[in-house]
Amino acid sequence: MSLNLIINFSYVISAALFIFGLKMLSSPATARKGNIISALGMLIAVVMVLFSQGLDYKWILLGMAVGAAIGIVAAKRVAMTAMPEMVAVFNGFGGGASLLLAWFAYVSQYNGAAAAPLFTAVVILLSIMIGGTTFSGSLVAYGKLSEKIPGNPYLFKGQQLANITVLLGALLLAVLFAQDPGTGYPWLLGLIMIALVFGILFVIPIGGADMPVVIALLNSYSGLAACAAGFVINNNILIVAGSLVGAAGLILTKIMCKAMNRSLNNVLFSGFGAVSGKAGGREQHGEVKAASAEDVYYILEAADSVVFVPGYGLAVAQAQHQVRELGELLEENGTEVQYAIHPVAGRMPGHMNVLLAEANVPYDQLIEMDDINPKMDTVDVAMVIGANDVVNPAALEDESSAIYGMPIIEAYRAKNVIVLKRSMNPGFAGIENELFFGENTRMLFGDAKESITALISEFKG
Amino acid sequence: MSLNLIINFSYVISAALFIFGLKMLSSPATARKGNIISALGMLIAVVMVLFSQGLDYKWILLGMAVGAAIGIVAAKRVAMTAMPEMVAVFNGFGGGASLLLAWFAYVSQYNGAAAAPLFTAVVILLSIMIGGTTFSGSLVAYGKLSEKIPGNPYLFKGQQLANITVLLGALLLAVLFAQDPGTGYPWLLGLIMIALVFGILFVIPIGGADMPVVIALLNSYSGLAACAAGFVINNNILIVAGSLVGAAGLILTKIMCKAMNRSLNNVLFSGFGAVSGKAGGREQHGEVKAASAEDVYYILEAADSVVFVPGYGLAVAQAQHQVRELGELLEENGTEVQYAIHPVAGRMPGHMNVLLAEANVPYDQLIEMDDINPKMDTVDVAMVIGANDVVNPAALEDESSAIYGMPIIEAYRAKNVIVLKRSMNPGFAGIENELFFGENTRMLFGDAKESITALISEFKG
Amino acid sequence: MTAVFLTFVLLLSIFLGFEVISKVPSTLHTPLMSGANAISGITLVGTIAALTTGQSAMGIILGTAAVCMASINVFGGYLVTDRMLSMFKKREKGGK
Amino acid sequence: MTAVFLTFVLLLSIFLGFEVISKVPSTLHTPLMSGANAISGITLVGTIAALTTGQSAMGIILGTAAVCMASINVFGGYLVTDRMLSMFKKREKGGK
Ligand SMILES: NC(=O)c1ccc[n+]([C@@H]2O[C@H](COP(=O)([O-])OP(=O)(O)OC[C@H]3O[C@@H](n4cnc5c(N)ncnc54)[C@H](OP(=O)(O)O)[C@@H]3O)[C@@H](O)[C@H]2O)c1
Ligand SMILES: NC(=O)c1ccc[n+]([C@@H]2O[C@H](COP(=O)([O-])OP(=O)(O)OC[C@H]3O[C@@H](n4cnc5c(N)ncnc54)[C@H](OP(=O)(O)O)[C@@H]3O)[C@@H](O)[C@H]2O)c1
Repeated sequence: MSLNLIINFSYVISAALFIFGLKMLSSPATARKGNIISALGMLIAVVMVLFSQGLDYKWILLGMAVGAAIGIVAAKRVAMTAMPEMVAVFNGFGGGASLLLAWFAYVSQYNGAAAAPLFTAVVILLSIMIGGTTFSGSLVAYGKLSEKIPGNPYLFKGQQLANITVLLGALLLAVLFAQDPGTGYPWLLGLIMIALVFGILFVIPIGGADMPVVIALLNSYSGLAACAAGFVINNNILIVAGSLVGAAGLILTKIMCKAMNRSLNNVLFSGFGAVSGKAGGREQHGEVKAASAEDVYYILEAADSVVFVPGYGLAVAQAQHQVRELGELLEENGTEVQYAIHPVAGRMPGHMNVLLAEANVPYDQLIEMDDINPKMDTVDVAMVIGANDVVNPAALEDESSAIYGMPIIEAYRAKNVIVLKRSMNPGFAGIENELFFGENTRMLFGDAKESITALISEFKG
Repeated sequence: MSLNLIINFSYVISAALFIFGLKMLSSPATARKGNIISALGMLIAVVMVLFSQGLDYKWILLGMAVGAAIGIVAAKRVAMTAMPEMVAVFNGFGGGASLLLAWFAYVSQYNGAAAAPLFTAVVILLSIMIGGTTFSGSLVAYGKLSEKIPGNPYLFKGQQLANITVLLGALLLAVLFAQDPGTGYPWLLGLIMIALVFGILFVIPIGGADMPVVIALLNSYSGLAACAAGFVINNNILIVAGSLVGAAGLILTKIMCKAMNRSLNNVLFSGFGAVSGKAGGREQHGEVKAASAEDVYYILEAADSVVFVPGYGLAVAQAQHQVRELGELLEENGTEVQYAIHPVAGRMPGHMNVLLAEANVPYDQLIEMDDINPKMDTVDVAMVIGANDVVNPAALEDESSAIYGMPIIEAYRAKNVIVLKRSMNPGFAGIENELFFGENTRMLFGDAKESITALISEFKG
Repeated sequence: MTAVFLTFVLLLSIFLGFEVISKVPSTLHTPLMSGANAISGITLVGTIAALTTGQSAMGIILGTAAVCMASINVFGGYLVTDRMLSMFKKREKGGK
Repeated sequence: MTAVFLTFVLLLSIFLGFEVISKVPSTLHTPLMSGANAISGITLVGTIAALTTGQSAMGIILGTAAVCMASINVFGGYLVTDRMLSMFKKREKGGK
């Protein structure tokens, strides 16, 4: 059996490990082991391919060393809260690698050569187009998530037109290239540009908070790009792993849309929240009752049970450690403390779980939405920390609301509601929240971290 | 795109339909549609392959016409109770076809030819070996199920030795053949013989009642044989469909073993029930109380609730229509009538469901084991019709029993138990049943159909 | 290289077979078995493709017999499965 | 014919991807996404295989850049996923 064949058969093992890994990743009990198994599959494939003949090791090792260093440092340094943008960047590099691989294969094999078969031309075009879109799209997603560029959905007149023009341009260049790939290098370069532009156009109109869905979708694309690159260089494992990720990403996208009660179309094209103001609905607000830290202290001090409802503001303020401390003080005071976690609180799925876990909040204090709601009437104080949409009763009552139909944490049913936020500004969905005007609601304005620190000193003082 | 390529791409569609079909077959609500979808996949593949160039249509159509006629007539004629053996025969023919295909491919392409590659030689050997084993094994299974040959597990001294000898012989012939496939026809013929003998040796020691498991396993083999045959003639769809069935069959085998609370090894090699007598355990029987049809009539007449517990004897006696009639008479008499269905009652999974459905027993009267057991104490009469092992309390109490650990229908807890069987002979597992000696048990000896007919005339007369 | 592709196909089919079949209720074991069995009659397609003109007498006999056997498996298998499953449906209609 | 094989592989992988991922709890979406993303760094294997000796300067630049990017994806991706999942584990230990 030739060396090449052995290497290829080892890819079969890698593929099996990837499948097992993905399978285990989708259940909480086995997820971490699954990731390790999948990494093992990758290790086997990489080690085996290094045995191929005629490799130019110095460049390969240089590239790997630099890449590994960057990847490892970035992964170790990144704050837990910045995970989503990190994933976006890594994903973009995956797409970029597929683009570069196809480009490289073209330069080294087909540029100026007699004639590449049409099939090869097509797969080169595909991996450049998909890879490029993934690359620039992911970087825009990164920018939006890390607030390096404004996170608002950015819709402009004639957007559809611009998209169509760009795609037609891409098609034109692709046809020109496929006529005679050997001499078509300029067209290819043009196509690379267009792919990058298209990635930007694709993601820029989507709101920052929808980015998790976009990343899942781009993740699926990066799989497909790897798959196309596999066709370019006739490599099995790229095709298997790529299409596996492509399918998994697509389904994950679907599942995430479902969890947010939206359609993919709506996520991609509606610029959710861009047109906020009008979504408000009824205007019969009551009066907002602001409270001082001292007022809130007295309420908390007298409470038998307190439920914290964290939201995106907790992540912004990085107040998780303070919250845990406050929780402990309350418990010392004989109060029962629980955390009510909404599945889409924050800006990525599991955001709150990860944050609070980082601050060592015990697992059994984190209660899921469906478990806390029935008990809400008996809760003395619901303390809403930087959450907004996930406690907005409009989702239950107001059919005209943009978030109508989303299940919420029914904080408004608690005996007292305390809301920590900086202003009366709306949250992600850009709509008013009647909870803030409720009879039993007090607003504690200010950055969540500062407010809670103030509460802590009240307790200690 | 060449014709050949179009045909091959149509196979991709067939494969997708097979997958969908199998998926739907595994849930009761969609099973029938799933079978039709899978048949559609087969139709597409068969129609497309008929467009291939250079086919010898007259023989193809002759073979198909004869085969289709036999298959259709057999499938239409077979009694519902004979389904398992029918499935066994069809399965055998699938294996036989793979054997013949490999044989045919050898005769037409490689016999006397310069040299077949080793790979081809190996796959020819594999499809002949697996296909032949499937063929003869399935026919033995058929014989056992239809009682054309004795259903008892048939264990003889030196069985293992015989098996090993046969397999070594096969290996020897295979090596001789692979040396020079072109001139190795005699070895191949020898191997065909050995494959057929091995199939018989493989199945003959297994008891008739374990046949469903064996058929599932042979089903998996027939898939693998098709897969190997696909390698012989380089045909994709054979490989995909074959390995799909191979995997599905294997898992089905595992699931069935689990439902019977046995290991596959135990099923294949232990000759379960062959060594019956000694499995009996404790000998402190009470007294058997036989009853006449008239006695039983009075008990039934006075009962408010009756639960029928059907078993293999119902199928043997073909008494399902009479049982339904008796049930209706009881209902007219104001008695509540239910049927308690054990998952492995009878000789194939779902055996009782199919039988009673044939007799038009309403679906909502069929109660599953887990639902009826909690109510058993309140049942006036449990009427056991040709069931034995599935109501044997030894499975709950007697750790030394061969069926210990199998969940049973706890008929012994009913206020009165009436058992319809022909004798005191044991059932499939070959062990005594203390239920028959119970305080509250009456035996109504005789063929179930005759006994129930007698009861019906008591009710009518 | 074909062998590598086929091994991938095998691997993926096996995983898929596992995912698709796991957790079937025991009532469905017999029809599922019979339905899967009908799929394994796919050999029919292979035999048809192989039965080209210009075979020896022995070849014709073997090929025709193979087509015949595979056809029995396909036609009989699908039909018998359908008959069983139609019974299963009847049950549900038979309710109150 | 290779195209046919690859289409089969694609088809089977897609089905498998679907079967494997369906019904994940939303808490796991982010790590699962990140883990799948790391797998798509498989391009690394392709770029290594393609980066043979005797490339033009442009080829070396592109190839090395591709290896570098893919490595970032692979190393960073698996590590970040593991970090996230280690958090998830800690939670359970954090109980009473
Ligand atoms: N989790 C996911 O996977 C995911 C993915 C995509 C979209 N989404 C969407 O994101 C939303 C999540 O809801 P949410 O209730 O968690 O967040 P939200 O509705 O976006 O509200 C966050 C609130 O936090 C406040 N805030 C921000 N910084 C703060 C600080 N430093 N201190 C105190 N308060 C601060 C803001 O009010 P001020 O500005 O007045 O302070 C804002 O109203 C949902 O609409 C969901 O559909 C979630
Ligand atoms: N369902 C499956 O898929 C499957 C597969 C493999 C094995 N099995 C095994 O098969 C057994 C099934 O248990 P079971 O209780 O249904 O059957 P069983 O234990 O085999 O008992 C059947 C009883 O029916 C009686 N009988 C036979 N013909 C009769 C007739 N014409 N009229 C009246 N009675 C008749 C027999 O007693 P007489 O001879 O005294 O009449 C016998 O005791 C279990 O051990 C199970 O593990 C089931």
